Amino acid sequence: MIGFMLTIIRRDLLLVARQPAEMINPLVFFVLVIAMFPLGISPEASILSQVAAGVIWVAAMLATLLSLELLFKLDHDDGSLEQLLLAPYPSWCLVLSKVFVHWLVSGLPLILISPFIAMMLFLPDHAIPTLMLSLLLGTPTLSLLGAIGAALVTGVRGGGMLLTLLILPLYVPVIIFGASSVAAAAQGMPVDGYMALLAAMLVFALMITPWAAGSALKL
Amino acid sequence: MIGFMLTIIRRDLLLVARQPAEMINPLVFFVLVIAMFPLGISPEASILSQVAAGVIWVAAMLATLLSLELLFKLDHDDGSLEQLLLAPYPSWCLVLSKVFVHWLVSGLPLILISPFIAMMLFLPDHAIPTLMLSLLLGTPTLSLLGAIGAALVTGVRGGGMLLTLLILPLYVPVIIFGASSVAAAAQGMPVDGYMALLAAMLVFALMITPWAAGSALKL
Amino acid sequence: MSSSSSAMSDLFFTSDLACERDFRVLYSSLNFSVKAGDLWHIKGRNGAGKTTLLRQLAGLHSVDTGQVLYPNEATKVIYVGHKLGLKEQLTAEENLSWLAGLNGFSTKLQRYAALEQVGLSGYEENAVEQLSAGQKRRVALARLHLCKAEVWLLDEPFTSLDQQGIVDEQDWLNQHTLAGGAVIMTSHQDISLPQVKVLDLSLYAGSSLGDLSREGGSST
Amino acid sequence: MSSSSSAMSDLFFTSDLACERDFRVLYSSLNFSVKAGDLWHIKGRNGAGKTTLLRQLAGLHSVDTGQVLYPNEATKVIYVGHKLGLKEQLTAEENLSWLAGLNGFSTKLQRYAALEQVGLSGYEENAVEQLSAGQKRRVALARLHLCKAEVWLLDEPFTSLDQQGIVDEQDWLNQHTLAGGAVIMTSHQDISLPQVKVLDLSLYAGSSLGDLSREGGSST
Amino acid sequence: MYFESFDGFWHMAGHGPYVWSSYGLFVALLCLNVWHARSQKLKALKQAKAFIRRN
Amino acid sequence: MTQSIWRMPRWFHQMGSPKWFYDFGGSLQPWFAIAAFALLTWGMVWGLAFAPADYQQGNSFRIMYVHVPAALLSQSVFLGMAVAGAVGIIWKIKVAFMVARSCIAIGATFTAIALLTGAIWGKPTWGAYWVWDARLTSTLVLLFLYAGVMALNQAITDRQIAGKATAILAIVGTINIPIIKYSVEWWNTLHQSSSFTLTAKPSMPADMYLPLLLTVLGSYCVFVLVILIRTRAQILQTQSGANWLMQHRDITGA
Ligand code: HEM
Ligand SMILES: Nc1ncnc2c1ncn2[C@@H]1O[C@H](COP(=O)(O)OP(=O)(O)OP(=O)(O)O)[C@@H](O)[C@H]1O
Ligand SMILES: Nc1ncnc2c1ncn2[C@@H]1O[C@H](COP(=O)(O)OP(=O)(O)OP(=O)(O)O)[C@@H](O)[C@H]1O
Ligand SMILES: [Mg+2]
Ligand SMILES: [Mg+2]
Repeated sequence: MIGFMLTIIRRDLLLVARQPAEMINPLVFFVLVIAMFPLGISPEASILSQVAAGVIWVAAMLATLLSLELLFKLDHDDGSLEQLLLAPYPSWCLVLSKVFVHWLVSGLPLILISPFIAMMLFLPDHAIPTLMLSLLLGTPTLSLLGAIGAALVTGVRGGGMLLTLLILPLYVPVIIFGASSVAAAAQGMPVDGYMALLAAMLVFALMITPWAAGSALKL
Repeated sequence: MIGFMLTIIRRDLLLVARQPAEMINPLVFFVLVIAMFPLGISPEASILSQVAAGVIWVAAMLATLLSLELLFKLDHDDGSLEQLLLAPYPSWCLVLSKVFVHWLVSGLPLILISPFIAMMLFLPDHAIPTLMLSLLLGTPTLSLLGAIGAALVTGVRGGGMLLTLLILPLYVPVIIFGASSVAAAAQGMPVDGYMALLAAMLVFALMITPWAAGSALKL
Repeated sequence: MSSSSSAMSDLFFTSDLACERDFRVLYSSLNFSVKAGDLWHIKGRNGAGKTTLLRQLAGLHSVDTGQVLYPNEATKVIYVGHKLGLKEQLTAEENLSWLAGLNGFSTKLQRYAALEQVGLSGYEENAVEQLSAGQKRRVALARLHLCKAEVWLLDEPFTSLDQQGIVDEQDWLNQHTLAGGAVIMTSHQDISLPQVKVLDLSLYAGSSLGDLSREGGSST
Repeated sequence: MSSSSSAMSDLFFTSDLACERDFRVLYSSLNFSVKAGDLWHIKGRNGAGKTTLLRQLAGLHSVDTGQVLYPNEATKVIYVGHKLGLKEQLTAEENLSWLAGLNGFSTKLQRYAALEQVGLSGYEENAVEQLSAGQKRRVALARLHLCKAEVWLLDEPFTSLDQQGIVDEQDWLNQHTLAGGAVIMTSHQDISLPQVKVLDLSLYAGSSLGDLSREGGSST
Repeated sequence: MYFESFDGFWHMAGHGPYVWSSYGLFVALLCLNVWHARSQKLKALKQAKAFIRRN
Repeated sequence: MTQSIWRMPRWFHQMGSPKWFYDFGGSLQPWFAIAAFALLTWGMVWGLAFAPADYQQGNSFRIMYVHVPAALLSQSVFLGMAVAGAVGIIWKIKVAFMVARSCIAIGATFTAIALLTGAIWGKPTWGAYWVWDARLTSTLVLLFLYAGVMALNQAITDRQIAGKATAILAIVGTINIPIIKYSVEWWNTLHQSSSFTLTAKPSMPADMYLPLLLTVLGSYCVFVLVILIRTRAQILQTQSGANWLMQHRDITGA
């Protein structure tokens, strides 16, 4: 089982290495979308710092969501998903391995770049550790929940938009607590409660996703 | 030539009719993304009405962008793009027909629903006609410019993100003038200048896209 | 066609298997068992249901009526279908590596040897997207030499292969069955091996859904 | 193989056509002309470059060395490749409608007739995604009966067809050439028509990039 | 009857448009749903009958 | 092929048979139609014409008799959909998947009605059609959830696969509904002084709450009615050719 998961992880990392754009793309998307806001709203620090937390979280969510679309789709289209499912191991191993690589490649870079983004949007410096920690707890949840949608739309045409529809409603709590935690930190309020909630949601996603995505893949 | 374009338009509309979700999806994406902002930022009318114009325009841009991804990709994957290109007509006919259907199906519904969205974000009522007019002038430009990117990423894996990178920079002026026009209208200022600029950009896109996307497809 | 009573010596068997798509019964009352050394050639005209049957045997298509049973849970099965399951960006060798990894373990040397067997030496480090249709199929087939699976389910494995390729492949099929494996394959071309048993799907074609509820007995 | 001097009576001809992929020369100094009534069977082992050649003839793959020339600009060409160019969601009839619309005009009656000719009557209103591999290919081939094109470029058109299908198709090829059309096709199976001319790509295989700079003369 | 006149019933002291449009929506959308379901069923019934005729 | 952990009771098995459902549902259908019509007419006429106006909100209060049933049903239907889906997955009952699918359209309709009537009600009471109040927001999210299930259902052409996919999404969605509701409430109270609370008066006079009871019951009847019709339609579609159906008097016309 471990061997099976390692095989998948190795393969997916190799694929990323062969096409590094896949790794950089969500990151640049994240940065670009955020860069649109000062253009569309107003370049003033007073306004931007008010909306910063929300904008960062929404952008992170969109970047995760869009890169999730292909999580299983490419494997489905070339027939390798069939082969993965035929292997004599439970399908949740497959799901967890793929989600892990996805997060490593699309979620982690977001977290690492977030301090710079925060600066661009005039988020107070003392809120940055909270921002990073909340992203660290929140982005795996986004990847996990998103994997359910990705599994459901595998093999369906025009999946990208559909995935959004399926999954965005499920993301609502993560967005709310993620953004609120950062906003609270910016105002110098305690954030322990938020972090506990984000962690609880991560655990919840870890429990539900392997089953839901696993069974969706086998449809 | 007209016959050729009508054939394509009929085919694409038929495809949409066969899968109406494709039409509703950009719309729902638009609404969903916008609904996330109050959650992420704040539910207060005073803040929301300030960011409304920018948020609506950024969401419209994202919705257009993401639905553009598949403009030529699906045709490429099943080989029907080859057949379309082999037909004895210039490739700009193909581009214009496909962009027209795309706008009809994804741009127009956005415009029609925008008054409701504006209400939810507490945009002043008197800014709504400007919002709709600016979207009417702006979304075709977005579709046209996006088609260039869509043509370039045809046949490339993981196109969605790549497309964003290519095209977002081109969208910047549209976003700026579109959002500014609405913001100006909200403050009761004249918007003729903005509209003229948006119209000029539309003409520019109409001139450049058929050639650029047409040649990109033949690569 | 053996009855299901001799079940325990079989690699697998079907009992009253049936399939219906879009209100048309493709086949019904299909009872056949596959033993070590069998080489089944499934025939039938376009749309007869060959692909569907193979996918049911592999467990990739849901079985609603009847059963497919593998008495020994550990029986290893390889399925190579219309879609080859290769990652286009990876090289031939890397593809073999992960495909073999699904069922066990292989060394680089073994993978090179398998690729040589299918006539692809020199192409080991080429990305699969740079291979021709026939070469891709050969990569997919190389897996058969690498994983020690008892049952091979092959859907039109001769597609895109040149004539030498087809001859070679029949040789592999022969060796596999002689070594105690079993092959179930579809093809519109004839197979020139003595041990071939033909399963003609047209003999099991049903006409209406009503048939599915009947017990036993094959319809014509 | 005629020289390019008889050009004006040809439907099209190549002059010194060559192709190189990944620093390997697939073929070079390819001079052949296609006249009305010709049926060319392009042969070669897997990876020889058959698909690449057909795509060069169709104008879908860039020609860097040599030329492909259609003396008459209005010559109509149909290319059916590995990818069939069908929209899976649309029905067989709707697909034919737009495909035929690219080159002219067709009535619903004609489309039904074309589908009947390829043995798909009864499947006209089925979405293509619900058809089997062979049935899909038949839909793509139905186009040949609908559009009046002089030149047919067919890449392995027998793939997935059952035996009756292959016999039927050879019949169509025969009729098309007798009626003054031309067919250039690849296949690993033999064609049992008297007028077949074989183009064996292995005779034009170059060995190294250097060959491309040489003028004329085919290397072995 | 709570209202004195029909006019009073119609205007509901200025809240008429709100109340009537709400009730209208409720009735209209539910009827639409039942109607759609029924038409769906009639279609299926017709198809099933056609199936018998074909066989 | 996995064995169910839970044994299925006998009557359950029977209910899973399309034939049984088709016949029994058919005999129930007219009763629900009559009940729905009677209860709703009675309740709505009572609510519109006879119930007293609210001392604070005046006549706009009458919207409650359609708003509250719709809001209640929007949630019940989603729960029903998830339960049906779970039953289908656990016991592999095809009819359960069909029931789950039948829930989508009617549930989305009730949600839309709740939102629209709520928005209309908001104008005279709050002076705005929309505010980002917790309950409103979570109803909006519920509508999105329905939209997702609906879109997924449309996108998958194979009926059986669509049924299972719907079930999975409905289950995941249902588990999430309380989380969404809680988080939204929490979010809103954090930012906004609770200026707008939905007025729930426990001590309503009977004249005020009895019509509500009637419309709520009537709405449930509409729900069941639509489920019966749609599920029976799906049975007709998927069982074409089955012997029992071919000899059924609905089809032979006898
Ligand atoms: C778009 C706006 C609105 C939405 C989405 C909405 C949604 C809801 C929901 C979800 C419920 C809960 C039903 C339950 O589970 O008990 C509800 C109940 C209720 N709503 Fe609304 N509502 C809206 C506007 C309004 C307005 C403007 C009023 C009146 C001022 C109102 C008055 C009530 C009352 C009296 C109840 C029943 C009491 C209760 O169960 O708490 N609603 N609404
Ligand atoms: N995208 C590509 N990039 C580089 N080389 C390629 C590419 N596609 C094909 N080739 C190489 O070109 C050669 C010819 O390929 P082609 O598909 O034309 O062969 P073919 O004769 O059609 O073979 P088959 O009988 O297997 O279909 C092959 O050796 C292949 O490795
Ligand atoms: N997704 C689908 N939905 C409904 N029907 C389908 C679907 N796929 C295939 N069918 C139908 O099932 C039948 C059997 O298809 P299958 O692919 O098994 O045939 P096959 O014997 O493999 O044919 P071929 O020789 O052409 O490959 C066909 O008649 C086809 O129309
Ligand atoms: Mg097949
Ligand atoms: Mg080829």
